[in-house]
Amino acid sequence: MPTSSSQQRMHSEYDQPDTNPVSGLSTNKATPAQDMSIRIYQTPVQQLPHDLYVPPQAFEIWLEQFAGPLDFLLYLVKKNNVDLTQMSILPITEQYLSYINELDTEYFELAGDYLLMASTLIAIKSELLLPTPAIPHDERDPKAELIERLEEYAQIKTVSQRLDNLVRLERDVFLAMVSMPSADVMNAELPSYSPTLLVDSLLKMQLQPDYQMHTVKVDTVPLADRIASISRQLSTKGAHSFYDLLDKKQGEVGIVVSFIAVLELMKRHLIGLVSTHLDSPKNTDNETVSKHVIEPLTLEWLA
Amino acid sequence: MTDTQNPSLENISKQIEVLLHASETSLTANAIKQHLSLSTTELQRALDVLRQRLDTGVLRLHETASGYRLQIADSYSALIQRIFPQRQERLSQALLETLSVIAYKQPVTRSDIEYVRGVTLSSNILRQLFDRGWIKEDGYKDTLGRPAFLHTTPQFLDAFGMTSLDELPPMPDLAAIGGVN
Amino acid sequence: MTDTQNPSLENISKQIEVLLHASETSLTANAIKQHLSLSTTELQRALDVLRQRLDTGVLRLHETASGYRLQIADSYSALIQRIFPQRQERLSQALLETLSVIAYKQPVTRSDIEYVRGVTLSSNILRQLFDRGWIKEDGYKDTLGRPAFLHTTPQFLDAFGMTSLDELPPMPDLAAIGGVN
Repeated sequence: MPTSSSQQRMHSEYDQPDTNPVSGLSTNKATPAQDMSIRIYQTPVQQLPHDLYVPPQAFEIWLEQFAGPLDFLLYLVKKNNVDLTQMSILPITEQYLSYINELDTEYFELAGDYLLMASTLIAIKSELLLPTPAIPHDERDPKAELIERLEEYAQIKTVSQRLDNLVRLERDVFLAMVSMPSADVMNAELPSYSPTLLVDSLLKMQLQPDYQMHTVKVDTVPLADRIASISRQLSTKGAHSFYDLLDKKQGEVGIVVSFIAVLELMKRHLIGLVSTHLDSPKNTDNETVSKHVIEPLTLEWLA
Repeated sequence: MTDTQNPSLENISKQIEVLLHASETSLTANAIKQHLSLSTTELQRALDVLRQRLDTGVLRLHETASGYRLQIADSYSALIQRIFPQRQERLSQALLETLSVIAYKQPVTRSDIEYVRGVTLSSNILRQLFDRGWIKEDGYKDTLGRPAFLHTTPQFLDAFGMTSLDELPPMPDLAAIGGVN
Repeated sequence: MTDTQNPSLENISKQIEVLLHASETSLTANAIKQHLSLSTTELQRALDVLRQRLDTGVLRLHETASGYRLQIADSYSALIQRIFPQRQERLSQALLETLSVIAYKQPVTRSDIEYVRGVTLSSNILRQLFDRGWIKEDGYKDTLGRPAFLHTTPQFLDAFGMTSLDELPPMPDLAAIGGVN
């Protein structure tokens, strides 16, 4: 979800009634585009630079042209033939903002990173426009910081092109592929596989946890496996208690990983808790109730 | 070094060797003839030259119903088994995902798979699936480039202990997920 | 057919050829020596024999950062690109930039990459890099959330024809970028 952070920022800053950051701006039809742009940009833009004008429908293509807001800024710098180290930031900022201002609300979701950059530029711009009470030395100068970032990005962009010019395997040279000896010779009986491997691999593919999550040592009980297995059980066999979903062989680590898997699936609104109070006559059975101090939670598939 | 009496035939045999090394699928005689603009006689003679040259090494030209491919001579199977015992049994996650997409969504094209997985499909994975006989090409999608449709085969069902595609485990509905990339 | 003066060396060279074909990754000299119980001299002489035999065909023995592999001779790349265009893997600018940040600034965290590129990192890009085995996680940054450090792998060097990170194309200095045009 590349844009959620910038969207959330705007929601909180401008006190939008929409409480669901995931649903995004594009689905919030109640917000007229005009309204939106006024909220974000205090300064109305008088005119677009001629060489930059692109019809709004082409924004999707435009967004694909640049690898991000820094790439676009760099393009503006080049267009204006400015020396990066001596760059005057104000005209570039003006151009950038006027351009971003044209973004149709439809593309806001794509443009999150650009909007984030726009807010940085607005901050720099307002600072430049204000009469300057000399900036205390211990504070970072946002303009210098931006130029530094642009320089660093320009370096990376250049080396990425150089990297692409190297002779590369599977583009410029190719590995030889051969087949193994006949299967009947290699193995009298081929191993047979369980069809659940297939469904689990698809679930793992679609539900893989963020690469950022490193709660548990990777190898003992892989989180992705647990997520896949719990999804399969709940979606095909109806509601289960958490205890039922555990793979008892996996021990304590398995319980922890399963719990994280359940949280991950709940976060994605794929599973939910069954409200046991309303419809579970089983619980009138005194024996079961007394065994559990806390009522066991039952989970169900929602998707 | 050896017989240079017909350098052009030698060259054709090398080009055929290259195609067989580079192709994800077995290549039919017709495909080879078409790719290299050969007559049937030229093809047969070049294949003979290729067979002779391969004989000094470890690869063999193998002909199956679906065409020609290069494969390691059977006499080396014990060596491979000893050194890479897992080679036959372990299926990588990437291979399983690719296979699953084909199994559940067939017929699919290569780019359908790439779209679903969000990752470029490596030739090596397709080659392994073709080699195991689990997938086959059948028919073409009527779009630009006429990409081939991929399907699973009866051998795929055998390997996974199923008698028909109906026995594939039911796929939970993931369409409703917001966070899926 | 050719020199049978040392059949055992010839056999060893064939076994090496089989291992290189059967292995999913490049094989180091040490791995080959260990698998086939060879001395360093035997290995070197067998590799020479192998190189000679391959020369009559279309494959070449290539030494990379992570060991030996068999690849199709460069002179046939154009033929492959023409006939199997789908084997030519293209990398997006976003992927190349991400890879460059990791390669030149390693170890880096996800958010380091986002800062340098000014763009939220899509999990698809990281996934492709992990899938290709070009990057790995190793160690954690000691800040909130303990984000993992990303590094490039020997396979990354292999894929780009380098034997060490010292061979990365040089970074332009700022002066050169300054006059951006």
